[in-house]
Amino acid sequence: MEKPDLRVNLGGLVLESPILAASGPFGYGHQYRKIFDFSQLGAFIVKGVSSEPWEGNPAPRLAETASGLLNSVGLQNPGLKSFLSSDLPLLRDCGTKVIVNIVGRTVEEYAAVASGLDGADGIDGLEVNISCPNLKAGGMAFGTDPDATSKVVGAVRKETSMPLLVKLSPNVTDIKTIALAAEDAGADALSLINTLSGMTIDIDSGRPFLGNIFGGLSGPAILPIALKMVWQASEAVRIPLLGMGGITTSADVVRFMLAGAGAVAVGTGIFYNPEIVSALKEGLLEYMMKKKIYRVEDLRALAHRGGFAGDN
Amino acid sequence: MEKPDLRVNLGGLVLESPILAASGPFGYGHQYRKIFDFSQLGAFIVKGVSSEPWEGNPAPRLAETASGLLNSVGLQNPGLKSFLSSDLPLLRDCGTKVIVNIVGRTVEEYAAVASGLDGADGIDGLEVNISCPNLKAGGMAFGTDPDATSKVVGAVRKETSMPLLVKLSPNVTDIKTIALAAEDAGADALSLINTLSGMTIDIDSGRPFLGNIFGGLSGPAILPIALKMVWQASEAVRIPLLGMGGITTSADVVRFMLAGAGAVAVGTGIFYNPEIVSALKEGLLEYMMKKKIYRVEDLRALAHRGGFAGDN
Amino acid sequence: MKKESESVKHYSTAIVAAKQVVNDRYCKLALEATLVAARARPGQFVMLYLPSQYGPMLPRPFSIFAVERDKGSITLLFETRGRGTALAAGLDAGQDLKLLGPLGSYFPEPQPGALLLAGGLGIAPLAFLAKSTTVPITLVYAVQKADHLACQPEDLSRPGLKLLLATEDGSAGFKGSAINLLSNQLEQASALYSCGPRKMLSKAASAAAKAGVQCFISLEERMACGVGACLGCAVKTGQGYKRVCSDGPVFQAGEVILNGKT
Amino acid sequence: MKKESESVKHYSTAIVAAKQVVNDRYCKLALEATLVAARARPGQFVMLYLPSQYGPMLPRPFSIFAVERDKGSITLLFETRGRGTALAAGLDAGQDLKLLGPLGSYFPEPQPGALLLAGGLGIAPLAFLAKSTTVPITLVYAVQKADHLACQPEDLSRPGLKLLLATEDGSAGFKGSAINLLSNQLEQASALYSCGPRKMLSKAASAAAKAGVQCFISLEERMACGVGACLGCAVKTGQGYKRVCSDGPVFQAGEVILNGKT
Ligand SMILES: Cc1cc2nc3c(=O)[nH]c(=O)nc-3n(C[C@H](O)[C@H](O)[C@H](O)COP(=O)(O)OP(=O)(O)OC[C@H]3O[C@@H](n4cnc5c(N)ncnc54)[C@H](O)[C@@H]3O)c2cc1C
Ligand SMILES: Cc1cc2nc3c(=O)[nH]c(=O)nc-3n(C[C@H](O)[C@H](O)[C@H](O)COP(=O)(O)OP(=O)(O)OC[C@H]3O[C@@H](n4cnc5c(N)ncnc54)[C@H](O)[C@@H]3O)c2cc1C
Ligand SMILES: Cc1cc2nc3c(=O)[nH]c(=O)nc-3n(C[C@H](O)[C@H](O)[C@H](O)COP(=O)(O)O)c2cc1C
Ligand SMILES: Cc1cc2nc3c(=O)[nH]c(=O)nc-3n(C[C@H](O)[C@H](O)[C@H](O)COP(=O)(O)O)c2cc1C
Ligand code: FES
Ligand code: FES
Repeated sequence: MEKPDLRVNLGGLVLESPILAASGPFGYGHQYRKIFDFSQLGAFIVKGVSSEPWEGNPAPRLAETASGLLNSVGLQNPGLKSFLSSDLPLLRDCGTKVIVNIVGRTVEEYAAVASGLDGADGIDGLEVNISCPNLKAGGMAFGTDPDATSKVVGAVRKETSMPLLVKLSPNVTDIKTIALAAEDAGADALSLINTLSGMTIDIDSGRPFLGNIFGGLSGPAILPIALKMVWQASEAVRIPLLGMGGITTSADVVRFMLAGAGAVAVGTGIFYNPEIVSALKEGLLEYMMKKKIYRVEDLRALAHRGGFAGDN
Repeated sequence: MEKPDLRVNLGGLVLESPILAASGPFGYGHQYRKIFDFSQLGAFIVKGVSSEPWEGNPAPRLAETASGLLNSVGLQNPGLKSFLSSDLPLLRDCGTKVIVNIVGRTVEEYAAVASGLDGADGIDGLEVNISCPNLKAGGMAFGTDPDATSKVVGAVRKETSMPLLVKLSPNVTDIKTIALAAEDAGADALSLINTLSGMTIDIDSGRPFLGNIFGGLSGPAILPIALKMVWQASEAVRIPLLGMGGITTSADVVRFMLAGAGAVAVGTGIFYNPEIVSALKEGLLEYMMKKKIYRVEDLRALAHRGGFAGDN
Repeated sequence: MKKESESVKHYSTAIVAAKQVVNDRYCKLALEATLVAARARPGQFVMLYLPSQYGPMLPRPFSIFAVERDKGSITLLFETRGRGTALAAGLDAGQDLKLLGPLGSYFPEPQPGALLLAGGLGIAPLAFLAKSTTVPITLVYAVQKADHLACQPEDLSRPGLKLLLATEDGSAGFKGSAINLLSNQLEQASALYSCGPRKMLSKAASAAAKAGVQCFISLEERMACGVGACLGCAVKTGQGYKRVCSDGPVFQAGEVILNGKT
Repeated sequence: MKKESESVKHYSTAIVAAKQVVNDRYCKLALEATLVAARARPGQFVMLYLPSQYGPMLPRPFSIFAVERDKGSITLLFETRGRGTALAAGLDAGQDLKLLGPLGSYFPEPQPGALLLAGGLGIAPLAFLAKSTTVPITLVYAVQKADHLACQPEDLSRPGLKLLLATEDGSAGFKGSAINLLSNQLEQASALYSCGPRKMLSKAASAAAKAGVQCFISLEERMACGVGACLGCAVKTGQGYKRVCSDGPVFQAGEVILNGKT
């Protein structure tokens, strides 16, 4: 039997596999390179980088919830310069494409990081995380407003000719409006979803558990919400989607693709199983063979088109 | 040792216990009356009632997800008349207060149900579910827009002098704006949260699993999101809050109260354990005794005020 | 079919009396559950609350496959499919778990000449029905291949019961679709009782209607409460949606709409 | 403290060699994990991936309590607290599970006259440290009451080790706070090594600083990756946040900020 073709084109990036590492859980990559083989990944998305170093939030930063994880790392990162000199070199020849996630507190900051990263050796694309609080507009995240989304994406677009992904926040009334704003402002692809805002309380102390009070919820708990947003975004825009949120099994990978994602990323799943990337890839191949689908591109958005023929 | 006082005042309703049955999972109540003792409940909230019968959505309507449940019942209900003649009588003398959840597709429909229920024998309060699609405004839910929220709540308020709860949708960018709109329009208390919008896909058929494609996510998976929204609403409004979303343990009950809820409701939890109501109540009493809190009102919003003294 | 009597729902603790792994697909679980055993009628089911070590899980519905009233026990027959049935198959004699039941409507008592059609696991409620009476009846038990016989013919046999096996590949009994086998039997049947895949039920119901024979079917649907409260287990009928858990699972075939958008 | 050597992380399968339930609170688990046993240094930890029947669960960090290099096994000592430790306590000899390690920094080798202070479960890494050398050292082991001794004095003893017990209620050894007991010993100490509750560590660190004695402490924080990637296990230091899992868990006391908003 023919071996299925896993290649996908994600906004101009040609990837060998549709399964990527999501920004954050894998950090800057070198720690996990000793644990699993990066060439199994379609691409590696680096943790958020800002123009200057960010300190991050007070401890504790993690809390496990029912099938989920709250984190309030607060986008701690060493800043553009240190990333370029210390972290990026360790990712060269990592065996897969590298996409850098960028964060900022003002439109100018986003533009500055994009400009600093543009064309750097070893970077294949950028992903703009628009879930950051907009300091000039009262702290609401850029990604919760279509105008702010437009401005950030437009500013970054001007600074780079690399493939540009825009990573959407799920904490919105209508994901379609934001998706459209990002597409119109020049995104080559959309990543969704980022974490949902949440919190937990330590009943013993009677206080919020996380040092930062609020955190972002990820993991299997949020998968049904992520899947719906991917479904909706795929009806709203033409650019490809990178689906994520709670993936832990190859069935989850397939679900995101059927819902409209061209590729998927795994985040929290790496914590549960450091070998998850190859497990997902194997499971996807098995599924495709069983279903006689020989190009992974053919799975994309199939659920919008009536699924498989027949009534299985 | 003194037995803790569990009484709470929820927008004018004096309840014997702060643990209520959420609208929906318990239906119209009679089925569960054989299974657990309703006098353990602070109040029973009846499933949504509309002015005319609603048919509901195609099957399947339920899908289990990681620590959650998707449902697309679609607010199936027999309509106002049948509710008053067939269901309400079976709830009389059920041993606790009865609150009726009301639904509509236009402002007029909401007002009509409220008017039909107002003052009916056996009803102690109303809860307006504003998560219904607004037929005159493109199908977005009333509860996702502050103006639509105002209109619905204002219209219902005119029809009733009973205690009026407004049940908020979590599928919004900013819960505080909606909470304020409901308070300003005359709500006596706010219930939150309703289900989060989600979906799942059957990878075998390649099609959305639920007959209705989209469904509402409930259960432990959503608890961190619900807790944060209660926290935020309690900073935005003065009226009391009824917190819900994923409660399955007495620690969860306590978390909602510490976050700002005056009372809580359990929904999906009844499916996991038909005896959950008494288990939660016992656990809450134990906790209060251990913490030497003698009035449950004293737990309310404690996490906003620094929690318990000392550093446990 | 008959409506459940409204007062017989019990949420109680059951003890695993015995577990029998039939083969790698099927498993039988005998539970000590006195009140359920005393009251269960063929076609009814129970909700099993499986103890899971990590987080809550919805209860799983299972038909009652056999009842030993003297021992106060009921037996369930199931296929290991997902999490719930894997947990059920992992239970050992002596463990306890919670159980709600008996639930739902049940089959009317078969008259002489009744015809029972079981497809796959649909054998569970029909085996109970077949054993609940002594009148002469015919039971057609259809599976894909001999391996899929969750229940051996000798387990089903009793005086007066005519058992016909059908497999799609001919590996046991009649080769071919159960519906073909059925058509020969339908004319003389006093009534048809069926449980199995939707498609089979739908064909059986049409055949019965054509032959002018009364037909009772038992349906499955995803469930949450099991008692008629949540309206989650909807099946489309001529009078709008009904609940499989409490209006059914046993319905008169004419009542429900089995094809198209349901 | 020493930085982990960057090449020694292993994700591998370990087999439960033996489980010993110390009492209803504490449990010892011996795991066959050859590579970890060969490389583990006192102060390091492993992440345990507990097989849960329902849905995924974060791995749990546990200090290495003992190592038998010849047998290729390591032993963990833990308190049954929540889901993870309940699952760990439920494991039986022969079962396998995944494990990542050895992880993190380790204690520098104690010199003669080193003073070790363990509070509660903080005994786990310090027991390993105490056994890893033959030089004369003093180990102060402080718990609330005798019942809370997760590890019996005879398990800890070796030639050259002076063991001092302290309980808050006096039910074993010295009555009162470990810090009081400590102050008498600190003057002569070559260095202080400590693991236990934050508050104890903070007092111990101050006392050591006052006495001009070098102090190494082992910290705990919530973890997800365990390898330094996710930045979840932050501890505040003079140079911003560091990671307990990979910059620690062993830190020089002066480096980290233990009080106030951390
Ligand atoms: C009235 C009734 C009687 C049944 N009797 C039997 C029986 O005697 N023997 C038997 O093997 N099976 C029976 N089933 C189906 C049985 O409930 C499912 O096979 C079982 O729930 C699968 O659970 P799982 O956790 O192993 O699978 P999962 O796929 O993990 O289950 C996920 C969810 O889907 C539900 N589910 C999965 N399959 C079905 C189904 N076919 N029907 C309804 N819900 C489903 C589960 O309850 C659960 O909520 C019956 C179902 C109903 C409604
Ligand atoms: C480096 C390190 C070494 C440790 N060594 C030991 C040891 O040798 N013996 C021992 O009994 N315990 C040790 N702990 C603490 C141990 O990891 C927790 O007690 C355990 O994770 C509790 O898990 P649970 O599922 O039973 O509890 P739950 O409360 O259900 O755990 C929920 C979450 O909180 C985390 N968590 C809970 N308590 C702690 C804690 N104190 N520190 C860090 N995370 C926590 C869990 O990992 C999990 O993510 C160590 C922790 C760290 C960081
Ligand atoms: C610890 C942690 C750190 C994260 N950091 C980032 C980040 O720097 N930038 C970003 O865009 N998303 C970040 N995310 C979000 C993830 O990339 C992903 O969108 C989200 O977690 C949902 O996917 P998952 O459920 O597979 O983790 C982070 C998530 C976690 C859990
Ligand atoms: C099956 C089902 C039916 C529901 N029906 C209603 C309803 O009629 N009206 C309403 O306001 N909320 C309804 N809800 C929402 C619940 O009342 C509750 O807000 C939500 O499920 C979150 O709480 P939980 O996680 O405890 O279930 C329903 C929920 C479920 C699961
Ligand atoms: S399962 Fe709740 S009504 Fe049938
Ligand atoms: S646990 Fe991930 S960095 Fe420490």
